[in-house]
Amino acid sequence: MKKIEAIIKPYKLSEVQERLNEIGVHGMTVSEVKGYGRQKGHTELYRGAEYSVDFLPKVKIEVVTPEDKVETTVDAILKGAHTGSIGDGKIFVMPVEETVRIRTGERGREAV
Amino acid sequence: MKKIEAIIKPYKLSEVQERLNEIGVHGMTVSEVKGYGRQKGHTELYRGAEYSVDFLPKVKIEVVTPEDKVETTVDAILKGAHTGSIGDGKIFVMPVEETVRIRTGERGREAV
Amino acid sequence: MKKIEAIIKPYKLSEVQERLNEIGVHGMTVSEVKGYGRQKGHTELYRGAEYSVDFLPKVKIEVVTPEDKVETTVDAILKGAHTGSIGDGKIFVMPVEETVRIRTGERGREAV
Amino acid sequence: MSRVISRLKALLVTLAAMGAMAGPAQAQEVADAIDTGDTAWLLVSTAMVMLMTPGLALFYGGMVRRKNVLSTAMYSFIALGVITVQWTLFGYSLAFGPDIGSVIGGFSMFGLSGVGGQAQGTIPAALFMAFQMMFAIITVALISGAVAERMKFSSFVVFIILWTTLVYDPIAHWVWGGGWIMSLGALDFAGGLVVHISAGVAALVCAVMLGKRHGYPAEPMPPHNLTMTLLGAALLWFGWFGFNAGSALGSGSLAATSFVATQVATAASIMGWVTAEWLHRGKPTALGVASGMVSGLVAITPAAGFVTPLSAMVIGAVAGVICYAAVMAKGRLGYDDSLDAFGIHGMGGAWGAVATGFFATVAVNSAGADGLFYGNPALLLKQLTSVVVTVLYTLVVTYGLLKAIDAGMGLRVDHEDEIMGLDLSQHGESGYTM
Amino acid sequence: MSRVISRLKALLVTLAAMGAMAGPAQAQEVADAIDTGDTAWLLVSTAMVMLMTPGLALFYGGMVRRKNVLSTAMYSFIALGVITVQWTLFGYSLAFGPDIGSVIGGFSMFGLSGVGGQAQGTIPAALFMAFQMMFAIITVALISGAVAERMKFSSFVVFIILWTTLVYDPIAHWVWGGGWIMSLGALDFAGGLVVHISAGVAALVCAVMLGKRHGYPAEPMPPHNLTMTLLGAALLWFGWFGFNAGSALGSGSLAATSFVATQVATAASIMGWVTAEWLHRGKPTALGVASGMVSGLVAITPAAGFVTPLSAMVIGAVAGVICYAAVMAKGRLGYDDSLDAFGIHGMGGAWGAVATGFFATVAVNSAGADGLFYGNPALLLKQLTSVVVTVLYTLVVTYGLLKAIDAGMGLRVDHEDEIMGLDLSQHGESGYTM
Amino acid sequence: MSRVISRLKALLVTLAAMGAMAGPAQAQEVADAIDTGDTAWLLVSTAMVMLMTPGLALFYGGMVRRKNVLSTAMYSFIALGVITVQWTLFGYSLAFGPDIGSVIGGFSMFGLSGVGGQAQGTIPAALFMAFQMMFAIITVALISGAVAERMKFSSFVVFIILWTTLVYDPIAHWVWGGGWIMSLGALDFAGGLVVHISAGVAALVCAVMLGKRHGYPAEPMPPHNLTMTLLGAALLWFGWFGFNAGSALGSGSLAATSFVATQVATAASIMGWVTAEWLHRGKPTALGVASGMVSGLVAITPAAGFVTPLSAMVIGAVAGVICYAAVMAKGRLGYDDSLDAFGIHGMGGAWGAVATGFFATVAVNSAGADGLFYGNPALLLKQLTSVVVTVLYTLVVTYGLLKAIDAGMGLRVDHEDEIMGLDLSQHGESGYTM
Ligand SMILES: Nc1ncnc2c1ncn2[C@@H]1O[C@H](COP(=O)(O)OP(=O)(O)O)[C@@H](O)[C@H]1O
Ligand SMILES: Nc1ncnc2c1ncn2[C@@H]1O[C@H](COP(=O)(O)OP(=O)(O)O)[C@@H](O)[C@H]1O
Ligand SMILES: Nc1ncnc2c1ncn2[C@@H]1O[C@H](COP(=O)(O)OP(=O)(O)O)[C@@H](O)[C@H]1O
Repeated sequence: MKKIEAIIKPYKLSEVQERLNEIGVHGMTVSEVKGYGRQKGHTELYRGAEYSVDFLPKVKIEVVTPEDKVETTVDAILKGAHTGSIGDGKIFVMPVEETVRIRTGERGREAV
Repeated sequence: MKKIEAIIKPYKLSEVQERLNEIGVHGMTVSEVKGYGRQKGHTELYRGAEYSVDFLPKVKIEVVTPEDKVETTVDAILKGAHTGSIGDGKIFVMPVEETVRIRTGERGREAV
Repeated sequence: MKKIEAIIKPYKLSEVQERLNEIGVHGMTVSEVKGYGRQKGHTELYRGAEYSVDFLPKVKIEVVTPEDKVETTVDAILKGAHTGSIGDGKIFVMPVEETVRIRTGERGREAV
Repeated sequence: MSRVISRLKALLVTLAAMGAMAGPAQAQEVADAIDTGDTAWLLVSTAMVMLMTPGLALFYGGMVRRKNVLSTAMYSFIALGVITVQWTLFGYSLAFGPDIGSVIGGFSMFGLSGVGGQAQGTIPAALFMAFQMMFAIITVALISGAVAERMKFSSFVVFIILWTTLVYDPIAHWVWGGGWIMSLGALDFAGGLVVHISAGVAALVCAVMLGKRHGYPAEPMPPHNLTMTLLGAALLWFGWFGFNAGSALGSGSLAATSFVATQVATAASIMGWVTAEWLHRGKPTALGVASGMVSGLVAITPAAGFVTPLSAMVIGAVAGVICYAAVMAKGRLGYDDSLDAFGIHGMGGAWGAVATGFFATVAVNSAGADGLFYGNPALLLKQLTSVVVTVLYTLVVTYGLLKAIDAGMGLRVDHEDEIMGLDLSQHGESGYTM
Repeated sequence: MSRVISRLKALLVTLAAMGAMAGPAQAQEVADAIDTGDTAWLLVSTAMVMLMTPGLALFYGGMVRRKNVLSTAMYSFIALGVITVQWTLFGYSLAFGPDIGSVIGGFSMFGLSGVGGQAQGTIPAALFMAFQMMFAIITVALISGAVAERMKFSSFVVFIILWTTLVYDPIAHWVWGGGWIMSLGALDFAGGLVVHISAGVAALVCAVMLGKRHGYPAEPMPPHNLTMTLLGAALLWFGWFGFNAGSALGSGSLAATSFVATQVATAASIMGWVTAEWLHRGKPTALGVASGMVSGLVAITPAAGFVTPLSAMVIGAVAGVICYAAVMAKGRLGYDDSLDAFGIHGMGGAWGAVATGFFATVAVNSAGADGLFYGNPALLLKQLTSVVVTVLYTLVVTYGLLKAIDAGMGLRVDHEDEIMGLDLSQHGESGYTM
Repeated sequence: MSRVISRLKALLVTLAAMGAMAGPAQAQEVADAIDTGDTAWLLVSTAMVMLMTPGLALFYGGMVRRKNVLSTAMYSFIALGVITVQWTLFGYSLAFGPDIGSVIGGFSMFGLSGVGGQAQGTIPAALFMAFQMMFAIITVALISGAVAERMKFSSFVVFIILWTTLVYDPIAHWVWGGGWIMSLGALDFAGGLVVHISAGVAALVCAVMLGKRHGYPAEPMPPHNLTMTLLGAALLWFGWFGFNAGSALGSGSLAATSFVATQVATAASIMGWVTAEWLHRGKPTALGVASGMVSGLVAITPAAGFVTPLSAMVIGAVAGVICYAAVMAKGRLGYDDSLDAFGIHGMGGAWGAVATGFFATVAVNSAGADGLFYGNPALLLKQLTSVVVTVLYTLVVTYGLLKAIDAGMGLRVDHEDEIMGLDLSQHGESGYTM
């Protein structure tokens, strides 16, 4: 099993979700994160003092999936999240050694 | 070393924490996430417009632990988080190659 | 490629960020988490009822980086996050099998 | 009490006029003419008391868990809708209509018939009605503190309609509308009995009959937003000037002295509560300040128009300590009054009603009476009688009502819905989408 | 309407005085002397109406997405700055200066020249001016509900200066300043036409001309903080007592009956809206309570001083249902009025203006008129005429203004800036840094 | 100033009465009889000024970091408790008791002895006392802006008791209670000297003596919740109408013109601040609107009852720019006045006091004086004198007090506690549990 982590622009989440649904991925976990990278941040002003904010709001998606579905999953995310402008984000693929469904105790492929 | 990631129902956190304490796990990192899966979401109403909210609040627990404690840890989480109804969540086990305690610089088993 | 995850004290974030910049790491993802460990929590009082809060606010930093930069990255985080008092946090290193930049589709080293 | 006077005065004038064979119209002119200043103060007071109910919604809303913030506020907001309609249709008539047997008003002022712009005392009758309306509204909203996080919204709506009709309206009649407590001569300046004791006791009955919130007390249920609670408490304080000083039913000396008593007692109660918790738990808290504030406001309510500033200070300081102790005791007694509606309104109101029996003095308000400390033990007895009867009546009727509603439609939300939170399950909304 | 009376009265007295060869100074004394009670109520009312604009900022601010909360509030807050200056310099003069051709006041009171502490009716002239100022401010702030989350701040500032000058000031003059609608005899107690219909229609034009928010309606845009919206609604309600009952321009019977009508209609409208959505969608919501509240307040505004409490109850209940339906219809009509400024203020205001033609009765206010239900169809016709002309005039001028501003400086923020949120892009700030 | 008049008037009447051998009782009747309208306005004003302190708690609370929101609010809320008690026991007596050597009142009105419902001017004495009480409360709360995020709660409590007694009470006596500044003839309508300059200067001393917050200025410390700050600013504005127009001590022309001056100056100051930052930094901000608002309110405070609307506009606009500049300068001067209590209240108050010397005119208030622009340079000199002495006195005594408290119990929380946040470390609470 593999875990695919994608860091994307927040407003692209629903599009990515749709794309994943299309290819039969019906489970994922999402969280709000802050990203720092080439995309430059912005400046905030409070009583004339300028603060530069480097961290931008991003959404992290985690999908655990069997090896044979990794490529289609990565592709789906790529299609859903792509805008072509800086800050579109990253996809990382990582090994998962065991998966368990808490409700049933099922393991491996059955669990996700 | 392994990292055990569990996605559970939020109100089960304290029970899981207790179970983990019982088996001697005294360190973990927790975060709020949104989950999407078989458990169906709910509908929200704002001025008569219906929004279906698919993402449900979940809690993610991360425990890094030596290999020999993985099974007991997974079991403890299973016991603490299980309700038997859809949406109980998942447990994933992943390899960790190095661990460091920032305060002391200790590495490996000593670090967690 | 490796993913370096660090759990640190929140107010140390900007220092860690600087240290990472110094060694040429210009991308990372950050999130707010709650940590449970040796550092003891605090007690809250609401109408005379005491609640003990075990989970402390921490910040999680994730940096994906090529193998040859892992050690310098870990060192940079260590320097930036170290205070010497309990609760300074942990660094974990994990394998990453694939990385993709969503904007360009670049993979591997080019992607981060 | 000031109401007692103005009514008595009107009566006397009428009798005198009749004795002198003067036409009633002329007597009316003497007794009742609108004063623009009195009316201005009552217009504002009425608006201020209205604002207390949203203030309460915030005060309570901040104290619950995030998932229940809207449902908690909704109990108060719906009271503004429902009770206004009840009061307009028949509630006012029941409470303030011509007396029937010292027990209740009739239906003769149904739909506010005859309640228009004409003078009643020195203010328009319609304004007196509106001022009283706001009291009825906030009373049922106060009860919601005990049922928060688990009572069905629909059942709450049914409950408050019945409770206002069967508990509030009669008690208001007894105390202010010409009923037996008024005849007895017990003092309740702005609603210690009518509002706080009745609401507090009803809250206790609700808490016991609904049972504990799921997870209570094992699971911590800290307030989700104390800044909201502080804001709500501040709006309550602001509005309470209208509540207490507006109960003078005019602008002048009595309004001013009631205002001062309100301010001093509230401040002293903050100090009382905060000192108690500082000594007891080692830290003064913001929730303690807010709670002490409300405790003091409650306790001074029955007394505001009858006591000196220094007496108000004592009443307030003691209120802060008593209510703190009452809230502490809850843990040991084992019921789950989610937001301490009984501990604060029931206990604070009872203390205030009794304290009036000690501290009242005709030096402050010649239309009042002297209390025990001014050499008159009789008043204390009257105060105690009125408290005991109010407690018992409220207890019995509230219990009966809840039993009936429980049988008919259930009181509590489903277990699943409670865990999900009442905002989503009852109202299909989330308080925050951050 | 009460203004009509006081002005007519002043006129009559002056004429009578002239006829009697008495000096105008003496006549003035009879007609105009400051009453401290009336002044007290108007001072408070003016402050309360001021508070409505920040209340609106919260009401609206809670309904947008988190990234736009400050920019949404800023539309209201900047109106407090900009319109106060406009009104002081020339706006008041245009609206209430000596009439020119039944259409507009002149510039003779530029810079408030001659508007000082002297009596106008029974209150200081400066106070009447300030009370009216608050109406002008909130009217433009209401419009912002339609442009939220996408209109450029600078363009909004320019727009409100021009719109107040070219739309609000003339309509205020027509209805209250001695213009043709006043002469016609149509009734608008506190601003159904002047405030709500004009703002509602302008909002519709803005929504259509700005176009939809990016992502609307596919992307869900739920309110980010409904507790803020509830608080804002509560402040609106509180302030509205000043708005409506203050429009009696004095403290007394008329203020009291307007106050009661306001309270009853608002409560009934809450019940109307909530019942509608409960039946239609299965759940009563907190946003529904807040929306019903504002709908009722809007609808009773033109009628408050002319109707009985039971009529107010009907007007309110119907308002809740009508506004709910109007908001539902928006989806099908396809424009994006972000926060339903048209659905609530336009529709609610129109219903209120028409309802006045049905329910008004001289039994409540002898200076008013009887409506259709009291046997006088003429009033209804006048009401309809005034509504139609106000709608058309507002429509045309608002359209022209927006076209011009669009050509000159653009109406909408850049696409990128809209996605990032207006708080950051327009103001360089975040609402929350939690 | 209006106080000066009413007191002088009372004095003159008494003298005249004595000269004519008329009984003092009769003279009293002429000078002092309660007016219900005046009393109504002062009742409301007092409640509104009370509300300013919670408003300030929100204004300040929104500007700090999340971990310090409650502790920041607590400084204000505890002032409501502590200073009310101080004022009731002896503070009022010190400030307004019979004059001793033009410097201080005595202890003769200890515990409000003799301060009851009897008339003082046209309002009850107890009400005048309560109105003044609210000023004493908010003054110390204002100072907390400079100490936020690091001062020990217990030390703050001790500090405000001493500071009110040794700084506020004397200055209030000098200016309003019959002391030397009153005799001098300097004008301070509603507290430019007494409230804002004294609080602003004390804030500066506190900021310097406490030292910078840990991490300042390297670490960014953006406001955690600007919607809370906006709400707080709005409540301040609302309450300030009571503060300024209530200082007329009655309802009528003077209250109305003060009200208008307050509104116009505030709006102009918003425009001043926002324009300055728009030109200087490229963007108009919500915090700028809130800050400009308060700056204008501060600056018009001493002048409100003496200037025309157009003068108020100039005073406000300049205040916005001056305070913006003062806040900018802080960075260069190197002290850490967390929330700019000095930059806004000290500088704004000083500007207002001086501006009164330029813009005051007897055309607006015959009991005032003409300023420089109306041909009278003497007033400006008096204003400057009063400012300089107030600044110096406050500086010296505040410094001494802080030194003493620092020696006795320390001023600042531990380093660890500061990092953890004062909410947890001082009060054991979290503002939000989301
Ligand atoms: N080395 C990295 N490790 C982890 N996350 C990264 C890394 N580099 C970038 N990111 C994440 O990806 C986001 C986008 O990266 P950025 O460099 O701004 O643009 P792009 O995706 O176009 O290369 C960042 O905001 C950050 O969240
Ligand atoms: N493939 C997946 N990858 C990552 N997280 C998943 C995946 N499938 C489910 N989850 C997480 O597990 C939670 C529970 O899953 P769900 O399918 O609703 O019920 P169950 O756990 O009973 O199978 C989801 O809300 C989501 O957070
Ligand atoms: N076994 C673990 N797995 C995951 N996270 C851990 C583990 N142990 C500790 N942590 C994280 O590290 C933080 C610091 O750990 P703690 O034991 O308090 O102090 P120290 O870092 O000095 O050992 C914790 O708050 C928690 O977030």
